[in-house]
Amino acid sequence: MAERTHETIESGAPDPMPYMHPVMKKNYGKWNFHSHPKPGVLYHRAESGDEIWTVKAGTQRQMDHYTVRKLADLADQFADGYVRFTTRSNIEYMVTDQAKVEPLIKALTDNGFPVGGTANSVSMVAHTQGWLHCDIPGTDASGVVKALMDDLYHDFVNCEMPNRVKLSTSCCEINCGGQADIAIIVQHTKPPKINHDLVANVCERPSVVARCPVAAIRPALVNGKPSLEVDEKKCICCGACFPPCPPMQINDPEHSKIAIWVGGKNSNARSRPTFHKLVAAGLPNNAPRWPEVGAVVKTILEAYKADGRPWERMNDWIDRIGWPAFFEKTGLPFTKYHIDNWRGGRNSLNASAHIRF
Amino acid sequence: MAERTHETIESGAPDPMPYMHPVMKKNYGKWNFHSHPKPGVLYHRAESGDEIWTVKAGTQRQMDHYTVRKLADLADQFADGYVRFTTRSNIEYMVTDQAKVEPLIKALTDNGFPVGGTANSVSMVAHTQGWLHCDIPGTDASGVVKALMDDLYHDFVNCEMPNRVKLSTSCCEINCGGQADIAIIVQHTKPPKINHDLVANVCERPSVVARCPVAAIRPALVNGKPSLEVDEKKCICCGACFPPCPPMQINDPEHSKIAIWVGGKNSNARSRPTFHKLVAAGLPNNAPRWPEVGAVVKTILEAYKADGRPWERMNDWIDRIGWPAFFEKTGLPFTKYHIDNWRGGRNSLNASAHIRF
Amino acid sequence: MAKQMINTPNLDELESGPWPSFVTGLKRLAKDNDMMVDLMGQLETSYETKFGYWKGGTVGVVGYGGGVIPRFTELKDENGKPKFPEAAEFHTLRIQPPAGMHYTSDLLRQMCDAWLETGGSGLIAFHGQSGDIMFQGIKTEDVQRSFDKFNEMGFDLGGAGPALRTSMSCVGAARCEMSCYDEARALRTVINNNLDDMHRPSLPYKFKFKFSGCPNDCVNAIQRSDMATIGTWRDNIRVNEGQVREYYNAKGMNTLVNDVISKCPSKAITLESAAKVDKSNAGLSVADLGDGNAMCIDNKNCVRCMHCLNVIPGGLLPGKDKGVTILVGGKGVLKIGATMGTVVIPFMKMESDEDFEKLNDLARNILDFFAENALEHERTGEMIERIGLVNFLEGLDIEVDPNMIVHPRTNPYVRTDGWDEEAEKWFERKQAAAA
Amino acid sequence: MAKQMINTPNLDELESGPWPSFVTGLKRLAKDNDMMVDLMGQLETSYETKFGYWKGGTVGVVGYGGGVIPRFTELKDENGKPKFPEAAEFHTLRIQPPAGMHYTSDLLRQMCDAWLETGGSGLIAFHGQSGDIMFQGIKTEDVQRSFDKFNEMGFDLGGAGPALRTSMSCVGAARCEMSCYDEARALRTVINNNLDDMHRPSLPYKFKFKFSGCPNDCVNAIQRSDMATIGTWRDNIRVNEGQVREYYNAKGMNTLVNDVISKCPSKAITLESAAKVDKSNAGLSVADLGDGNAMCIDNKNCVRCMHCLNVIPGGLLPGKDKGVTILVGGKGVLKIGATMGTVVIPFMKMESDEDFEKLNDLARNILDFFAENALEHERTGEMIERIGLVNFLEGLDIEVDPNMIVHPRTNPYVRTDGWDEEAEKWFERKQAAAA
Ligand code: SRM
Ligand code: SRM
Ligand code: SRM
Ligand code: SRM
Ligand code: SF4
Ligand code: SF4
Ligand code: SF4
Ligand code: SF4
Ligand code: SF4
Ligand code: SF4
Ligand code: SF4
Ligand code: SF4
Repeated sequence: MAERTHETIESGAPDPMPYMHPVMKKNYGKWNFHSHPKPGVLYHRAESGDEIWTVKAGTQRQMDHYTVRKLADLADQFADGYVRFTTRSNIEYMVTDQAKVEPLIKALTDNGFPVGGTANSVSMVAHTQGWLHCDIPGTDASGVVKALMDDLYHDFVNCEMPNRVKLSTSCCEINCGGQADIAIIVQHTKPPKINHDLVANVCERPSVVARCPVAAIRPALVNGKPSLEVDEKKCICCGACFPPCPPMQINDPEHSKIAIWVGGKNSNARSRPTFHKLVAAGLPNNAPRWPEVGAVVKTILEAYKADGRPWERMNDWIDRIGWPAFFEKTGLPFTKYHIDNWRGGRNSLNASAHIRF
Repeated sequence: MAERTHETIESGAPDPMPYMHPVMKKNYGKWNFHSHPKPGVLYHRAESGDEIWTVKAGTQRQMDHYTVRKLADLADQFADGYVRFTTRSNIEYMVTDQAKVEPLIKALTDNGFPVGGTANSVSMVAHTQGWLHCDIPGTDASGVVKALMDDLYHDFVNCEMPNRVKLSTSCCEINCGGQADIAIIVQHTKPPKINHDLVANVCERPSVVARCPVAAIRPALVNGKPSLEVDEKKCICCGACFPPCPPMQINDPEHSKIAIWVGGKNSNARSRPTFHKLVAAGLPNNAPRWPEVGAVVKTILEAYKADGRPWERMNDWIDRIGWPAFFEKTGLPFTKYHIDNWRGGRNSLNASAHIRF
Repeated sequence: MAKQMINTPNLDELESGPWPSFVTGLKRLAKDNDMMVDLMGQLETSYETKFGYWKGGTVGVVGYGGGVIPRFTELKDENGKPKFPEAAEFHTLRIQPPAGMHYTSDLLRQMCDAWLETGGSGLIAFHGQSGDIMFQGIKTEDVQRSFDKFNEMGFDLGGAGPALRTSMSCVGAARCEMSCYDEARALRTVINNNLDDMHRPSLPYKFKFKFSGCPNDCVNAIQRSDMATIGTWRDNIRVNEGQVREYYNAKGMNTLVNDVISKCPSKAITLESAAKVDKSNAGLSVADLGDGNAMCIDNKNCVRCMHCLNVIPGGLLPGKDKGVTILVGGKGVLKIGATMGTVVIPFMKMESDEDFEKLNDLARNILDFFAENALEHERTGEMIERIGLVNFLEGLDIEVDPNMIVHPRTNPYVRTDGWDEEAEKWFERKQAAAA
Repeated sequence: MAKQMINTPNLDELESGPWPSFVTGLKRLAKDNDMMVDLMGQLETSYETKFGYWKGGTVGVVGYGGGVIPRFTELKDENGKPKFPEAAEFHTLRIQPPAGMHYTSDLLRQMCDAWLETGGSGLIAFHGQSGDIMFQGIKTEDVQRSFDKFNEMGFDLGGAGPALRTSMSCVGAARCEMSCYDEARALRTVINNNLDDMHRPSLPYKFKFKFSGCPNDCVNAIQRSDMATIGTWRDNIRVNEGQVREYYNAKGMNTLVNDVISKCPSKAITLESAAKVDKSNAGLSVADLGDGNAMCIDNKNCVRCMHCLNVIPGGLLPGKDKGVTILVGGKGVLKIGATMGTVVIPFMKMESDEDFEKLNDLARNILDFFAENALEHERTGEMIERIGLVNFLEGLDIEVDPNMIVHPRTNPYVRTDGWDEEAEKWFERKQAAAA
């Protein structure tokens, strides 16, 4: 390492004010109206009467610097040189001159950035790392998201859903992608295969044992060496032992499958926030385009689009029609795996005579 | 024992038909209308056009045979000789001649049987055994119920509540009285006092150990004799060890207190069935009339009566106004004990920003 | 038979007030019954000391292992002699009533007579919380003859201990338009075919059946029984338009909206312009209100909660395709907290002899599964909590159904390598049902 | 700098279709960057074998214990040599963005320059799920100078490992009429006063703060953070009648009823005849609709869910007595299943300097409590599950409040001998509040 000339300043999270559009800065905390003029465009008005139009576009998140520079150039050309990114890796351009909205949309579109993701569209998928960078992934992330967004392009650039749709994907069961209206998550189906030669050197055995949610791991001597042993009857194939102990290989090209979950919601609007629920599993990890996953996601979205009432999020829709109807309308099979057997699972059993026929 | 002349017939649950009012028998399964002409009176009409009036009266449940005979005589005088008892120990007289309704009401009332308990009244308290017969009671049952029903008499013979009100009392935490709109239940507040001299002879130690929900009991040698020991830090004073091991005395004149629970509901009407919730505790076991208990029950009923909307059961009312308002309107204190710390207690925490101010 | 009455200042307090007084009743009995004199003595002591003084024991009748609740006094003097010797034994006979708790006046009097004749105290409770008539207060030596007397009259002991318990059914078909099946028949079918498990306790713990004619659940089956049988229907709510209009005309639009429409838990009821009602929708129950409005019920979305039927009795009635929902696992507070039963059979017809036979088989299978799989002192609710609902269903050969859950699992903690086979089962069932 | 491109038939499939392709981006970079050539080689291999090939390690910058995610290849030939040597090290720098993720075009370009100048791959992710800018692809030897460069520009590393993590706040006050406090200030107050816990990981496990301006929770704070700060208000919903009428005139009565009134979770909104509105009720927000009807919101019963404000933006606005609700314990799926945060502070003003100071103190106290009481690899949600919410509150000297629960306990499994004292505390607080 070359000699350092700089001494670290622990500056933390930077002040956004120097980077914020002046109209947003001026009216900070003083907005009082918004509307959705068209897909991909937001309109906000401040108490002062100041107005701002936001044009929102999708990106690939994992961007080469050429793409970033292109986005910066567009900001200079159309939007006073300011942008922001949303919590879902969409980029937002703020313009104070309504006349610039359409040219900006055109420029973004011409440059391959889909304009949309606002209001009742399907926004960008919450993104994780996958084979590109993570040390434990069962599948890719950027690739899955690209394939999905190609499929869902129409619903990104249009606002035809009953309410916002938030998707996430996660390349292992840890689920860095989070709770979502539809979540696509790796689901392993076989216990880890242990490379006993490596365990002693690589893994801190007590802490691995402690990580297992079902206490299926115990220390053992294998071929005379200290290693670990998994009770395969107990193991639920969650993969939690793999990060602290890479010799406990959980990933498998065949048996690491993909599961689909629906109805997660973080917002407090109407119903309380709620977790997503398992609806489909056993889908193959079919790189490079995961067509089986896309097909199920589209089926669910179509049913929701056709049947949901205005302002019903995915979970609100299902709450209204009931789970039997969800499985009927999507044609997805209902299996014993849908019935929770984890701690507290009793809370999800139907403890009433409320039944739809 | 004298010599038996009879050989047991395992006859089981008797056929009700021989004891059923002929009009009920005739129209069995073919009723199609009911109404509530006045408190204590039901009107039912069958598809055939047959009509029947039911007059309902309260009893002390634990009845001397003179009382039973009196009730039987009234049946002969006014109701063709048929009666039934409800799930809450009220007696019902069925009459086919409307003209008999008022005389019957008068006769019942004159004989000290309050006519009421129908529709939106406070019905008879679900009753248990208490000091009269149970081997583990912390308080009485018949006495508590008598004192309460004296207090609630007006609301038994009138129908002024938003919906039916179902009460229960239980003389120990086991709660034979069941879930109720308002439940009055013994709540012990100190760990059992162990008579170590008796344990070895009386208690099967492993099964006592197994009964404790928090694993607070362990076998121990005390004064050289096999006995049991309670970890008082863990013990939640539930008393579950007392029935299988009477030397583990849980009852205490001072420390066995009374708690009040609200919002239990077994019916599926509107909301799903739900358990009652703790709202007050620490009330003294103040025989012979438990005035402190009656006062709290009345306070709750008054708040419900004043604020509940038609058809709202206790739980529906509280669901609508929220628990903060419940504590406000009743003036009952909210304490740390209301916050569930039992298994799965997390489900009762407010995992949302839904808050009433 | 002329023991002096004991001073009972505490109990006396319970003679005042408008509600019928059990103390007055006890005193009436005590006049010519020494056992009751002493019983009052012990009870008064309890009121003073705030302690109970009974302990259990073993008392029964020939051939039976349960049904009598034995009580021996523990209130003794320094020499170990009972302070109230006449009530030193004060057992209870649990007798099963006619299903639905119907009585003639004669039967009531005969029961009083039988009780007194055979040494009973004269105290009777109609009824215990499980549904027994409780004849309270008899000495060990009199138990057998008292039982024999009742048995001769056609009555039998109920349950106690780790056994099948006495059951309850609501008044139901006898006098209620909500009733969806013959509750009394169901009760008697299930109970009377399993009496061995009632009379000779050898289950892991108690087991209760309860029968309600509709989801109003007037016997609290869902919470207080291991297997709850609750009436319901599959087709459309029946509408008696005249009756609905009568309600509407009497109460008005506001009340209809506030009390009926907006209280439907699944928003299955809507108010429509009568002219615009979708007549092609076979799943719609419609009541034309006569003023251009119509109340419509979307039966696909109705969860059979009963509320609207309750508010407009006779105007809205259960459908004609009736049957029952069966829920398993309700119980009291020991040792995991109270539980509700949960759905294991969403719907089962309950009309023909075969239907009742099927119910009987199911009940027997559940009892057998419980007997074989529950730990000692474990209720069905706890057993299911421990082994998981799916294992319970598989043990009984019952297929999974989304009506068994409120929502699918929210955690990935499950091994799903049999997914495809399980999915196949579903598709086959769907196909079979469609065919 | 002119390594030959590797054949990537699988990745090439991801260049078609309308969505921007990261593969096209990678290829663009690979043209003059050997690391990216080899990165594509490894990634293509993963696509073929369906295996990942990274392992972690220890790479950092002077003085910090976290903030860099080290990646070393495990894809090696028979001799243990990396198959794609130029990408054998491919670390990520996690850099904290300006709160709210605002950028000037210049800043973006400067960041690209800095990244390239200091040996970075040219690949940047805006942003990671926790909110970091992720500069992805750098060798160990370049990490320090790359960081130094960013640090000179005013940027700092984010969190990794058992540490305080990078935070996120919604756009909020900058452009949203729902915003109830200065989210960016709150974020910077809390994060920048606790940087030691971010840069020198020594907590039991990760700890995340997130800040949403209102209960719409646009940063998923409730589920994805250990301490969620969510804006709310205590007084009445503000009504801009003109704006409400504009909505009403455009959409009509049916839509008002179906989309607004009947979707209010606590039925706090009613439609009234304008003439009959109870003007004496200070807790009522009223919008006269101009046609004899009025929409009324009973603010005592409004749970601040945001729904009606969302449907009629500008017409209904948060009140003026604004502040935050604080929830603790949200986290992902390990090891007890995902959890939501639960309310520990129902309301706290967030306007004055002192208010922000109080927030800062609370955050610090919670971090300290977590550091002292959590087990290794235990998140706050798990810790609270283990010790109970009440112990957590007592440790922090926070008083209990019924807004912390959905309902009181349903089981008697608690020792209540301190009832009177606890009740006394409540009465004292109530009295103090009333005084
Ligand atoms: C830009 C962004 C905040 C940011 O700081 O980056 C944002 C901005 C707005 N959100 Fe959001 N939300 C943003 C992420 C979210 C999220 C988090 C997420 O995407 O994972 C949620 C929670 C989702 C969930 O429940 O899991 C979220 C739940 C909402 C809701 C509640 C929707 C509902 O009914 O459940 C509203 C209200 C509404 O739709 O009017 C809302 C409303 C809005 C409004 C209308 C607020 C306003 O008045 O400006 C903004 C409109 C943006 C649009 O594109 O339509 N925003 N919003 C985020 C855009 C993400 C994206 O690019 O898609
Ligand atoms: C007689 C009895 C059944 C029996 O076999 O003995 C009975 C009879 C009727 N019940 Fe019941 N219920 C009886 C116990 C119950 C119970 C169980 C209990 O009391 O513990 C419940 C469940 C309570 C709970 O949720 O915990 C019960 C919940 C209902 C409901 C649902 C109320 C609700 O809105 O939640 C209705 C519907 C209604 O009120 O119209 C109902 C309706 C009725 C009707 C109107 C049914 C009918 O059409 O005849 C009967 C009116 C009786 C009356 O007195 O107003 N009955 N009913 C029971 C009388 C008990 C008593 O003396 O008070
Ligand atoms: C007599 C009765 C109360 C009454 O006065 O009505 C009663 C009385 C007793 N119950 Fe009960 N239970 C009675 C109905 C109930 C009910 C209600 C029901 O059956 O619908 C329940 C709640 C439902 C349930 O089954 O869980 C009930 C839940 C219990 C429990 C807790 C069971 C549990 O799993 O949580 C016990 C404790 C035990 O069995 O170990 C219990 C135990 C007892 C014992 C045997 C106490 C003991 O362990 O020694 C009591 C005998 C009292 C006596 O001297 O007669 N009793 N018990 C009821 C039975 C009368 C009858 O046969 O009709
Ligand atoms: C990079 C990122 C995904 C992404 O592409 O955006 C990510 C990537 C990883 N996460 Fe994550 N998590 C990322 C946001 C999240 C989130 C979302 C959030 O922060 O809002 C969650 C859910 C919320 C939460 O905190 O629970 C999340 C829950 C986890 C967990 C599960 C924690 C739990 O308590 O359940 C782990 C496992 C662990 O920490 O042991 C984990 C672990 C990991 C590790 C470190 C895998 C490991 O254990 O080796 C991944 C490193 C990948 C890499 O090579 O960079 N990651 N992780 C996100 C961080 C980027 C950033 O700094 O901005
Ligand atoms: S979801 Fe799993 S594999 Fe994907 S980035 Fe997160 S920890 Fe890595
Ligand atoms: S995969 Fe999960 S359940 Fe199986 S051994 Fe590893 S940690 Fe335990
Ligand atoms: S509640 Fe307890 S004390 Fe009362 S009868 Fe039941 S078991 Fe006995
Ligand atoms: S009272 Fe309950 S908690 Fe305490 S030792 Fe006995 S069984 Fe255990
Ligand atoms: S449960 Fe239903 S059928 Fe039975 S009495 Fe009650 S309302 Fe009637
Ligand atoms: S019975 Fe059906 S339609 Fe009627 S209120 Fe209940 S769910 Fe609604
Ligand atoms: S959380 Fe609320 S304040 Fe923040 S951006 Fe979303 S809607 Fe606006
Ligand atoms: S913000 Fe309040 S009034 Fe509006 S819908 Fe939500 S709870 Fe109802």
